[in-house]
Amino acid sequence: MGNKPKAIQELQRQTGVNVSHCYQCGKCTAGCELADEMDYPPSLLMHMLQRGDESLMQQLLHSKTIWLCVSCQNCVTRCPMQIDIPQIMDYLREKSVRENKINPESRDIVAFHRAFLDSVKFTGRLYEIGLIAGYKMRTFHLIQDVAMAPKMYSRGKLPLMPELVKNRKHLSSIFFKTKNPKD
Amino acid sequence: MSEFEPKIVAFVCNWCTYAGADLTGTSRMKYASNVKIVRFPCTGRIDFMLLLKAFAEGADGIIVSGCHPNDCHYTSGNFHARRRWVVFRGLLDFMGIDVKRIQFSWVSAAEGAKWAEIVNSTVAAIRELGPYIEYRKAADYLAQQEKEVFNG
Amino acid sequence: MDELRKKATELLQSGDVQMVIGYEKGTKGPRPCFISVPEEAHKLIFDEQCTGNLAVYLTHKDLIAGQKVAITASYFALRSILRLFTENQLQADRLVVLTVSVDKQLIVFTAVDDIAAYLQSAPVPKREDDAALIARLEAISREERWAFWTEELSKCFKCYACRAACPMCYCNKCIVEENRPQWIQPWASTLANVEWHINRAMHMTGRCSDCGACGAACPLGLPIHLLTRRIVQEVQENFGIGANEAVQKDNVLSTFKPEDKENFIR
Amino acid sequence: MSKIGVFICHCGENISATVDVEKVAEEAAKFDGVEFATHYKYMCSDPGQTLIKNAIREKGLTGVVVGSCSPRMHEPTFRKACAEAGLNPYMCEMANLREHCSWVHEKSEETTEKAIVLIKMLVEKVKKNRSLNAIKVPITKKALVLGGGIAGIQAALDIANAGQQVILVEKDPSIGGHMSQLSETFPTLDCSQCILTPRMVEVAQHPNIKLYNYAELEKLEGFIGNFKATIRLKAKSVDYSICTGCGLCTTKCPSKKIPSEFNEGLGMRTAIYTPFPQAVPNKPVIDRENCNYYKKGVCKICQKVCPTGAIQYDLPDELITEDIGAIVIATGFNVLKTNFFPEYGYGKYPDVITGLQFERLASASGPTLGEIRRPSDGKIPQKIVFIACAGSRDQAKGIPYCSKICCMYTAKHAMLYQHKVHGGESYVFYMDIRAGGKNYEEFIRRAIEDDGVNYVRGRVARIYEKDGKYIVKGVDTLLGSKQIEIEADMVVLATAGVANAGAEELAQKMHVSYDAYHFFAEAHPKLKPVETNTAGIYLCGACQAPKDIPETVGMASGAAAKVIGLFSNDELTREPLIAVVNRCAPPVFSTCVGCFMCQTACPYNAIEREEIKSRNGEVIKTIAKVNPGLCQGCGTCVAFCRSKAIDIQGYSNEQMFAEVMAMLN
Amino acid sequence: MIKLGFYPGCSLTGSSSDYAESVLALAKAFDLELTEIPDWNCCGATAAHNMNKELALSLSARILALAEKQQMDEVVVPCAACYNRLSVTQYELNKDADLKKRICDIIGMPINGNLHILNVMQMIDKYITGRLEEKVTNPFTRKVACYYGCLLVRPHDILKFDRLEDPQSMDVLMEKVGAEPIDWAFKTECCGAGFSVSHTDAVAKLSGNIVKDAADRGAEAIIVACPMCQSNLDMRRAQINEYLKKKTDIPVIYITQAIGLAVGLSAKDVSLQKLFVPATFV
Repeated sequence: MGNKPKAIQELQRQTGVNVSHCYQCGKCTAGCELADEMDYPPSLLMHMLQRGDESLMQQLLHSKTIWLCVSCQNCVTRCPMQIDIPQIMDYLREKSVRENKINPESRDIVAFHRAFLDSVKFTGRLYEIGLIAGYKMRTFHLIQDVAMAPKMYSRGKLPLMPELVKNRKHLSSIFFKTKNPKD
Repeated sequence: MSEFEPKIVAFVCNWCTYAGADLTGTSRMKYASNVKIVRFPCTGRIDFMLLLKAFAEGADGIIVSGCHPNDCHYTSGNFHARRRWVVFRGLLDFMGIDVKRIQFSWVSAAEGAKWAEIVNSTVAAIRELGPYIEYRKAADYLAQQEKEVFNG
Repeated sequence: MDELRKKATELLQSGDVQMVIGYEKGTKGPRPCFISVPEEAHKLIFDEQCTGNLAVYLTHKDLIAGQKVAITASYFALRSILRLFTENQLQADRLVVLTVSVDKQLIVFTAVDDIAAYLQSAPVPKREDDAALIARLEAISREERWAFWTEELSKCFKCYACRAACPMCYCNKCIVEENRPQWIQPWASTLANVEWHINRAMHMTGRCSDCGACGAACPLGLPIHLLTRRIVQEVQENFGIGANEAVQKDNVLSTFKPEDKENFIR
Repeated sequence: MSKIGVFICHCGENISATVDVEKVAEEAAKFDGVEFATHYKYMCSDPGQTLIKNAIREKGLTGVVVGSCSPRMHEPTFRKACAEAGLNPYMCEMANLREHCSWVHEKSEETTEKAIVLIKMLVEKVKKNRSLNAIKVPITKKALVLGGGIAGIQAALDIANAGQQVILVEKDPSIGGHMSQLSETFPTLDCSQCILTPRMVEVAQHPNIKLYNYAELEKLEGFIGNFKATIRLKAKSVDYSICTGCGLCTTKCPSKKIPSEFNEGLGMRTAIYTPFPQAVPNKPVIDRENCNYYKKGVCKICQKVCPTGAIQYDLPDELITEDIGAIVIATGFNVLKTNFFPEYGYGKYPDVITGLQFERLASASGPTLGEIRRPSDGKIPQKIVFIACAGSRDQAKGIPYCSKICCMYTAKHAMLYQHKVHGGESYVFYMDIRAGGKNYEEFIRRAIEDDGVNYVRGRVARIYEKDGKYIVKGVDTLLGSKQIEIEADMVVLATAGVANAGAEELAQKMHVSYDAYHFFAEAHPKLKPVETNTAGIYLCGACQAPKDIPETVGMASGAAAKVIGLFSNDELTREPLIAVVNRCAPPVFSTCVGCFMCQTACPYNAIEREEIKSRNGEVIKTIAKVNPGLCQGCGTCVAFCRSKAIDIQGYSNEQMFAEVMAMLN
Repeated sequence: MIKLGFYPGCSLTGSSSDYAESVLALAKAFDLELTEIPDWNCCGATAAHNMNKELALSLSARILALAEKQQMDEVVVPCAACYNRLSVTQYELNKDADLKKRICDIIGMPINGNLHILNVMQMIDKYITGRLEEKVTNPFTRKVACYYGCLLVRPHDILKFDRLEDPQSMDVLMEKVGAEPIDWAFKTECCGAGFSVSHTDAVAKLSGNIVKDAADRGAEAIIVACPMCQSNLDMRRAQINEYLKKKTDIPVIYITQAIGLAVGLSAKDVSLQKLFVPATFV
């Protein structure tokens, strides 16, 4: 670990993943559901981390890849070196948020995550109408899925009132204590 | 206490652990230099008196290591040794001698990494326990007697 | 008891043996006696006071001097005798072993195996006081145990009465006399004493009859017999070999089972 | 008063880089009894040894301590040097300053300190050393070769041709091993059977070779030059002394649906069978698991049809013992089966096969007579995918090592496919191409350049079946990690080479060590590749690690040479590092009290009874006596003997005691 | 009456109420009593661990702590996502004492980390299988494609549930209730999960491939055990059909619904009417 770039050392400390373990067999990419949409498929991402220079790290923080990863674990499940790529993705996403480097094209995804968490923050549970509303406010996809809502409602799949956690103080304290500066 | 560097004696068999320790070397793995190895043909050869002597002469910890069961170069030396250690440990503990200071292990010729791990963990453990003066006190008394005898 | 005396007289008269090793009345309790003429056989006694382990005399070459002998053996002495047979130190045709059972029956053993059988059937004499002391030592902390033993053993002045009293200590050169190398310093001092007693105990593994003669013989009354006792326990607990069994086996430490305990080995 | 010489080796930089060798020598010179201490770049080199020899002569040294590498490496070297200078070789000891010091610690005061102490320990030890003379033991000039594959065959023939007796033990009904299963061999593409079969026949006919097929080693006792091997001859149910090998029984046997091991399950065999037409010996055995008679108690057809009445159902296993002087282990390896691979369908896809299965398809003697056809439907695959490193270099699957042979045979497979299926399309997914070897790289290039095999750099994530095709989801890492999907008709996995099942058990039977993957361990990775660390037992071929044929054959001849060398002497000199019972003046004679408990402790029954008699012949005392031929010097008796009557030369109580004292004071 | 802890998770109180209802109905039919963890909160799902690991752990940790507080030994978690988050959280906390301490401080509650977290299959396996076959009155005689999704079986060395690829546990259960599970290729391929709303095209594509393979191989229903999978494969069918350029009408049924029906519960009991793509054959 000694002579590796700071950023990579940090990554290893946080995730426990030693990027040098990767020997670029590409099995992760081969099995990745969304690799073809990614700007840097998993194995390429690993190699960029191995090269370790700052500009490559920046490219990754700005990448779509990190937001396209669905954490389905195909990669780590099959990786011959048992490299926990999803962990790395989580780490890079968090770093990207903290450093305000979210790829414009991925704003929707991030927006959804934020809306989701807000909903949880305020109600303690996911309140789907709230979520969708929140998401739309953030993305201005105002008409998206309007067709679906009635269907869901008619099937009792869309309660109009949120279910609330009684001890919401507790939750907000959790959110407060774990607050991510840039969030 | 953090300054304290324990003296550790390792009694190992020639065929497994000594070779294993050689492998540690050839693979350039690092471990604490507190440990010095005494080479025996087999764990079966290791006389319990040597362990007592080691403590008396200033060892703070002892490692006894040989071939895994069934792997003994001499078929069964390690099995005999194992029985000897069972009884010996029981007796020492009954007499209040600190058996935590004796680490028994099986390290094969292929387990260079395990040897490094055993050494380092033992060194750490003994560092925790501190120097084994308790036992040597009795020894110092012996040393004095010697002087008296020699100086007539 | 009369039976015993009768038998002894017989043996001596018939010349089956030239000496009977037994107990006689002493000022404080029974003491060993060596009877070589029938007329003296009446001195012989045998009761539960007779605990001293007479087997120790069987390996005294000067005393036995090639004679055929008979011995009145206590329970523990019988164990020792068995062991001495296992270790090739006795010849069945030159020894008559007698004992008196709890129900006061004289028993004359005709074969070594009978001794083993008898030991299985007869009750093992209890020694609660020792058990209690061992329990107490196990209860206290290791440091306290060390303090206890160093305190006790610092008193030992290496008179080797313990060794002399033990039927198993028949080596013609004891480790304490070994000087190449000098394993144990000859003079009495705490550590040398500790080392000596550890050796004594270890050398008894699987051989000790647990008679306690060593402790009884100690002029300072040090509880050194607890050490051998502990060994007997260790063997029982770890290898499932009882004292009666052990004395007949080759040797607990020269044999093994692949599945022996090793939870303390990494 | 001893005069010890201390010689510190730099080992180039290996020691001097972290240990201050000058200082060590300097300090050593101050130890009492040390007459002379120096250091030199390479002690093991010729000038280094001369340095020692001269010192011995000029300074009249009584003992030598060499501080260098592990004694397991050079003890013989330096002891020999001493002997040449007239010093008893056993007055020379080595301190392990390299493996146990300079290589495992950083450069520092402490490290040098430790080195000094290590030297001191050995100086004190050597002071207590005694001059010893090598022991001579007779050699049984008969070799046991375990395994009848190409390795075993080569070793057996070499030894036999040198005029020595050989016993060849093969667990299967026929010798030949994996090589007999192969089609063509790289890099020459000559037919495996064609080059192997003559050798197999030679073995069968060789006057110096006794072949036990369908047999296994049961038990091994003794030591170099004097082993006693118990061999289990598994019941063949056929009396070979009468059987003519006409094969009638095998044609008439009703249970015909048993997957043939020889064809890797791609073909069937009968219950009474010879594994393949060219089998040696070419006589059948009955596989009792699958024989109707043994299962149901009825049938006996083979017995009825046998013209010579050779079938005997009640023949039991037979145990025979042989006196053996040396052993060659050539038990070979195996390859993973497809069911080892979750992502490739757990072996549920019939047309996803192993490389060894492909060999059978490509082999003229195989189930398809050499045509490449799908096991499932016999169709000729138009598109085929080869996957290298299937299991190999895969930590997650517990096989981090490279199986070495796959790159080459995969190229060969692709080549054969292209030769046999015109217009066929072949892909090879690889991670690296490892083609080190004479004409190997050229061979790979031929596959790519002349035969148009598509090499794709990347691993395959998964395979699944869809409409009779196999969807191979791979990647091309050289196209910026681009996914590629191939609809293949057949997939061949170059599955990892692994140790044979039971290798560990066999190793324990013979007390040779083995590595973490249960391959047998050589005595030294570089300088003793065919020795095990048990004297008299050698190894060759893929039982030590995956290997190709030339390497295996070379190693086999190497092992054979060792055996022949050993047999070239009538007796063998053994290190005198053995136990002895002390003797002393009457009336004691020995401190041994004759309890003979040591007898039960000795693993080699080396302890005998010795009667000390008076002049008029009566027994005064019976004491233990160690048979120097049998004692292997483990020293268990020494630690066990309470009266210290037994001691072991070279590791005596005094020596060990001195070492410990020196370390701590 | 066997009492078990119960963590419905958010979707089961909303978009996947049918799952909740069928789970409870089934449990009732086999007299298991499922007690909700009082005042439970959202596990944080993908959003949390994508954005903020500490938050993700804390949210799940609170749930674990609450359950432990109720002396619950086993908790049934029908939602694969929640099941995954809770299991992973407990594993990570047990693995790293310092982390555990940090998280416990954040949520201000202690955690032992010895909770048994059961997914639906495990619940059925442990408390129902024995009595399942005899109870089957209305065998579910259909060709089904059992779809596990990614979260149910991965990471394998943490969840230790079923096998790495081509899992079997659902297939085995469905066989028991008379169904004919097909061997197909997309059992554990991801459906797009969290992207349901934010990246619908991806979902359409991934789920599309899944639906297509199941349909192509003649499955009459896709059996699931995860609300996200269900909503993606079911509610997103419009987009899926668009992507596939053909109308697929294969229903996506919760395993609890299928088994419920088989043991004689009514379509209503298991809320079958709530499917977007109706199970016409029932």
